[in-house]
Amino acid sequence: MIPERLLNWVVFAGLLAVPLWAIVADEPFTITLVTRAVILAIAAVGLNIALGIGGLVSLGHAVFFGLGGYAMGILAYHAQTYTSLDLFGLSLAGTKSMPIIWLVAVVVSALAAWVIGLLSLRTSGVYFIMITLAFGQMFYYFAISWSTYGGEDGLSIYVRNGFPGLNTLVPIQFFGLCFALLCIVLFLNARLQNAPFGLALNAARQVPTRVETVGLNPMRLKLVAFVISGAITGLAGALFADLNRFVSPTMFSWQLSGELIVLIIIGGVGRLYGPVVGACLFVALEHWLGALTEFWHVYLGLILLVIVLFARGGIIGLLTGKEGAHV
Amino acid sequence: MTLLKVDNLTARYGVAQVLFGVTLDVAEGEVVALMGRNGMGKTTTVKAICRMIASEGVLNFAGHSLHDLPSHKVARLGIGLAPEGRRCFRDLTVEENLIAAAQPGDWTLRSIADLFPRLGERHTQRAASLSGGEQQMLAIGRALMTNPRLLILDEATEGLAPIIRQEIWAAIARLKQETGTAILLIDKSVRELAQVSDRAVILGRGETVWSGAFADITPEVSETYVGV
Amino acid sequence: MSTLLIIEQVLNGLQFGVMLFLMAAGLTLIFGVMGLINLAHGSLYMIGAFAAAAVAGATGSFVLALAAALAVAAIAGALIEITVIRRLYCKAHLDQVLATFALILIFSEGTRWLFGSFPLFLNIPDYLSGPVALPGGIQYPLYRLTLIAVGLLVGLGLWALIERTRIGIQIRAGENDREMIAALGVDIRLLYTLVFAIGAALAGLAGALVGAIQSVQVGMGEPVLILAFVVIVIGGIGSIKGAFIGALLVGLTDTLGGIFLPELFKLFMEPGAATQTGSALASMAIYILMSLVLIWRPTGLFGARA
Amino acid sequence: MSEPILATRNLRKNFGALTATDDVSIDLRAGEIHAIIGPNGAGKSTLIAQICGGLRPDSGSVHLLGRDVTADNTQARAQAGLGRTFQISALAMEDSVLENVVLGALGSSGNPWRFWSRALSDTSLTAKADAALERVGLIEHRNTRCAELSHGQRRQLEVAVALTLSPKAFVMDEPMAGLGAEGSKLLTAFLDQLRSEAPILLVEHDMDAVFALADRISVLVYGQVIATGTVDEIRQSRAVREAYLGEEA
Amino acid sequence: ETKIGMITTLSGGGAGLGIDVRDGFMLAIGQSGRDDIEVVIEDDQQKPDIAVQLADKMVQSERVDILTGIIWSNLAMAVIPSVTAQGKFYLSPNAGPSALAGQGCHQNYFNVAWQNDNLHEAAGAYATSAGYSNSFVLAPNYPAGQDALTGFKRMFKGEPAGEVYTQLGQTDYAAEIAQIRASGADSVFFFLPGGMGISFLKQYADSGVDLPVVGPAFSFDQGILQAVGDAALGVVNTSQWNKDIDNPTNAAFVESFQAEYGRLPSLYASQGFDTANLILSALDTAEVSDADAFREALRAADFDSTRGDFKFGPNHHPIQTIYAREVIKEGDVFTNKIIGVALENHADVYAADCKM
Ligand SMILES: Nc1ncnc2c1ncn2[C@@H]1O[C@H](COP(=O)(O)OP(=O)(O)OP(=O)(O)O)[C@@H](O)[C@H]1O
Ligand SMILES: Nc1ncnc2c1ncn2[C@@H]1O[C@H](COP(=O)(O)OP(=O)(O)OP(=O)(O)O)[C@@H](O)[C@H]1O
Ligand SMILES: [Mg+2]
Ligand SMILES: [Mg+2]
Repeated sequence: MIPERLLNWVVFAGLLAVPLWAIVADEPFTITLVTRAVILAIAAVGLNIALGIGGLVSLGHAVFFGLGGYAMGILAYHAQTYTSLDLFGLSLAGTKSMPIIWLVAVVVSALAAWVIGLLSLRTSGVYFIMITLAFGQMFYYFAISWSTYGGEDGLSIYVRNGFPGLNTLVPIQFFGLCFALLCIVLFLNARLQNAPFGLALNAARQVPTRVETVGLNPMRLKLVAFVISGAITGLAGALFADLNRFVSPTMFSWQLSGELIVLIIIGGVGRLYGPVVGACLFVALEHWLGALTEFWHVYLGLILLVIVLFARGGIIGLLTGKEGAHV
Repeated sequence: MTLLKVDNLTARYGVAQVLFGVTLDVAEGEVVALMGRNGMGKTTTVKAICRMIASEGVLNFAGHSLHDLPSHKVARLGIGLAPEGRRCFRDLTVEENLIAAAQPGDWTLRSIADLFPRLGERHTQRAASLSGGEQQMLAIGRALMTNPRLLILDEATEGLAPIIRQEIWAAIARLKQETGTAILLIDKSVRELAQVSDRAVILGRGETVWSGAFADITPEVSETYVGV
Repeated sequence: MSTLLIIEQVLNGLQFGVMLFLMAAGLTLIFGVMGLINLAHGSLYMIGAFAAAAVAGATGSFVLALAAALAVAAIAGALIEITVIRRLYCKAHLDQVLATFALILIFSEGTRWLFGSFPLFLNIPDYLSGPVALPGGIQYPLYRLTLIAVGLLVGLGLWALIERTRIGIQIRAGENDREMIAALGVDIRLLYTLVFAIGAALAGLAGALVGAIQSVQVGMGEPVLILAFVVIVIGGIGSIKGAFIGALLVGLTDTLGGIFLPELFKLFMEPGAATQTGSALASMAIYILMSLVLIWRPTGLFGARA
Repeated sequence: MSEPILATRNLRKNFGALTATDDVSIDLRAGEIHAIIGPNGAGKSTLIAQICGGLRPDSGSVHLLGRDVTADNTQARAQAGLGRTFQISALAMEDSVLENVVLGALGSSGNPWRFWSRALSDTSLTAKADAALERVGLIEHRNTRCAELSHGQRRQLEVAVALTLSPKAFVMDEPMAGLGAEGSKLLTAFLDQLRSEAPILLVEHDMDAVFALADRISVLVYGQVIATGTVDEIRQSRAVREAYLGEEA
Repeated sequence: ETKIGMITTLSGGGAGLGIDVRDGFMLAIGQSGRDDIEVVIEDDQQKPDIAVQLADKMVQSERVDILTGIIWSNLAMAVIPSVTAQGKFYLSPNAGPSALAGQGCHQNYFNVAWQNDNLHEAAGAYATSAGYSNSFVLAPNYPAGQDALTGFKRMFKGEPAGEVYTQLGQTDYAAEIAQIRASGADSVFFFLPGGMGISFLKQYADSGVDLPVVGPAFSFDQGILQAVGDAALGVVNTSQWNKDIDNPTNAAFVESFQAEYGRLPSLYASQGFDTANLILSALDTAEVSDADAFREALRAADFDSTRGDFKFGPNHHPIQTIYAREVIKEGDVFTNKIIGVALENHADVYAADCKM
């Protein structure tokens, strides 16, 4: 059995080593693939704060992923067409600067998470899953029929947005940027999990009544967790859109929300590195199995089944021999 | 005749071993008290008997080795359990709780209602909204409705008003006399156990440390192993 | 818009509701009563439709096709219960989500592997096809009336099974505390396999019946899955009555929303844009309905637990 | 006599046709243990839920330190100084014993909005938590996962969490339930000391403990207080014997 | 050695179309007998982000020269602008979104199928010529659906009796059919691709409403027709191809496709086949590495198309004849028969906006 800390370092080192190898071997696509895994991992780390610690199984996190994506899409679209974005009578210019786009993505997602959380947190359990799904579907259908920004066709951005001092079109540089953000997000998550807030949130998931009787408000704890979670997933959405230089309503789809959950479960719910391991494994499977056979979904399904049935606590649980961070 | 025979029973939760050799038997029509301090393994022993957790050692009931049987078959052999912490079916009504696993026999909805009039009044109330004591009554009633040969009551009087406890002890005495049902009792009140128990088995740290006729429990034994 | 048309559309909404209920019936049992999140419900629905299409193609008999749908879906249900689902009852909802998501992948691509990538043919039998005249001069397809009848029968049967039989009580008890009901002498494993098979069979039946007026193809189960969850959650988990009323509400909202919202927007927008905006809103209508219901009553209309 | 720390005035709560608490007015004064006893289903837990804020009374009011807190929620009342233990343990089962108690300390500090520092290295929290564990005798189980505690140990932990709140008044719903004979004895002794820190409103069916501890006893039957008095008065009351005590005592 | 990357849909509900395109394409490559062409095929799962990722892979890792294969407009919009910007050639065997035909056109982007509006325009023209004056029109509420209705109305001289946008993925059309019945229309035009069309047609046939129906070929394609069955019989649909178009290339294509795959070719298969042959014809005269020459060779479109004459307009979209077909039953098999020409040598309206 491997200690979890060691395993985390191995994953971390692997994430760095693979792209470096890819440069040497001149396999730029591998870098793109790892970048994709890193971005999905950021999104899932975000979700894991709500889901893993707060017990909020949100089947609507694609909302934030999509909002982040559209924040990037819309801002870059206006910048690239030299049109202005009219918002409540305000006329704003678009931008192709990543930091600004990220900021907008985070703020917009956090706001949306606050509103959705406020409404959804009245419910719990399966009802929470379904009400978040409902919000996801609303955004999805809205995006499909919102013809200003391409409707179901989505929006294409011809050139990746810029970051001061970097050439983001070079795969390894964009990777580095995403990787740095993943590190920040993981560090944040680690601190938060062990901080008083994390402790209280963790208890609010298990026994909300107890949390109330010690004078804390479990709803507010969960809401804050949901907002933080949504904001991080929103940031990932902006990155994802930049990776593809494209946004479309599929970023809002419930399948995407589901996929984020799946990533977390594969890796290990509530584990710091669970989403990272899950995302890497999922992207790798998707890539390698797809090349093997046309009916690769069958094999993917079988592998996932084996993981749920035999790897209690996800891959990390399996490797560390500890069944649960909790659950 | 021995109905339940447990010998050198061991059990673990995950990696932590909890039972190290529990030995106890219950004869037909006998009331046996299972005693011991908190956390000594009383409930674990009961769970092992009911096959709710895996265990090793001898575990025989009415001539069958329980190790080969799944939980529900054990119950069908005639072991009725009122578990620690009640575990009523929250979303079922009182009546549904009672008939969910009922087996034909002397105990019927009517006789349960006679034993616990409060339950009788609340037939259609959801178990989750019952008071703590009412839930306890329901758990006992539910076990009785399976008309068992061996009734196991794990802290079955916890949270009951004294007057009801007295009724339950009386009912247990009646049960023993009239139907010959054997009973394995876990309860914290040594005084009350004394009223009905024939024998006692005392656990300490997962093994049987004393057993014998209830009357033979000396103050020293009681002080050492039960704490009073 | 004439009154007659409005009546007809309300009828359509109710009809769609009953159809939704039929599609959700199996899930009501598995998710609503047993408490298992079964994302593979849509796959069982698809399996039923494919089995029916295959048998109808080979024998030409619709009745045999339905029988095949029931049997194949029930067997598939029992099989996955024994091999996979059984290990999930005691686990968190999340594991159920992942495992049944994996089952969707396996079933969808497995079906495509067996039957190819093109939609299959399954049609209404002659004796049920064509419209009949209802009082008031409404022409209504006979087959849809048949669907309503079957939906109502299934609903009644389910309700009786769950609320009025001891098996129903035991299933519900198992959902509350599986270990305990077993310790009281109920073979809950067998019972759950049985119930899961029944739920699967109902899904298969719905797939076959509804498949006859829709397209039998890989992926047909996914929209059904979401709708069925919406229906059950609106009604309140564990309540058959709730699921039924939820289904009618969703059916009415969806049908009437699709028709009246564009009309409504035409009152103050130019027609083209109104149609687009109206139908955009209409496609969100059931989700808006669901969130309103849940905000108002966090455990659905008739649900008691979370 | 001093102003009561905690008081209810004419509390009434109906569940449909059933009146679970009917015009209940009781009070709790500094330094005392006031026991509430009564048959099962008499409305004791319902009363406690109204005092602590889990249930809203249909009419009547609750006063803490002379202030009307009827409109406050659970959390506000906890902050105002109410320390509660549950009839059925409500603990974070996956967390360690220490984490459960630190939660209490965190609650009494009133500020969970710290996202950066480590909760378990914050000595202001852990010192308080350890002190509470020490007092209930769980200190050697400090790092045990709560799920691995026996029933009795969980009851002790319930009390420990309430201790960390340093409340102005304790409200305890059957703290002895599930404790072994020895455990009850120890807890009884413990509560006996505790009353000097803050008075205790004690719901309990363990008559040995109640008679040993209570300064006053109120008897609740069918939602109504039928008697309030000292141990001896209650023991001798015929009505109480019929409704509750039986031949005991 | 030329490397062609094909990104198409090979799994999930839409797989039938991708498989047909692939099979048609590979048939032509096989028949060419050239062994210096490598085709890399990948499944996009009908998801735009996967398609983009695959395009990156094709360009960065596989280093293909030409890309093709995408079925759906939204995936095309995600992939094409960025690959053409990177200097690769993209030949569309199916999707033809208007954004890429007008202002967004690109010198390296060729559409071998049609501009999205074409078949709908043809349906409008056919409806007019058939004497319909108030068609009821419906399509799903997404860009392709909105384009469809716009396209139809562009060529339709009458006044629509009603205009309805359905939900994307809708399966029950009772309400729309009731509206059609009440609308007093003399005909119905619908664009409901895939399973939506199957459901609509079956339910329409069962409803007792017997107005004539017109639609683009997508709901009457060879792969789908068998699933619709009798309900489709007699429906008129518009297509730039049919298996009975009388030219030797087409006859040979139909025969060899059937021999190779054991089924009748579909519209999509013909488009895949034509795309491959276009590439082959260009390779005969130029190297891909010489982009300008190769582009000229493609633009010349000097190949034998299954549709007969084939030429590109200024925006690299086909100028072609679109036929009206009727669904018939040949023995046990449902198929289409050409009943007339809907639009002769038709070009799309966006060409004017294209500045290459
Ligand atoms: N689920 C579990 N996982 C791990 N350890 C457990 C678990 N349940 C109980 N234990 C441990 O097993 C031991 C025996 O517990 P058990 O519940 O059998 O005691 P008990 O004698 O019934 O005590 P009590 O009188 O408090 O109910 C205890 O030390 C407890 O900490
Ligand atoms: N939500 C509810 N709906 C209906 N009846 C309820 C509800 N909650 C409690 N009751 C009833 O109210 C009465 C009072 O319940 P309460 O829990 O206060 O009793 P208690 O005095 O604490 O009893 P015990 O000593 O058994 O714990 C009981 O008869 C109970 O069944
Ligand atoms: Mg115990
Ligand atoms: Mg109580």
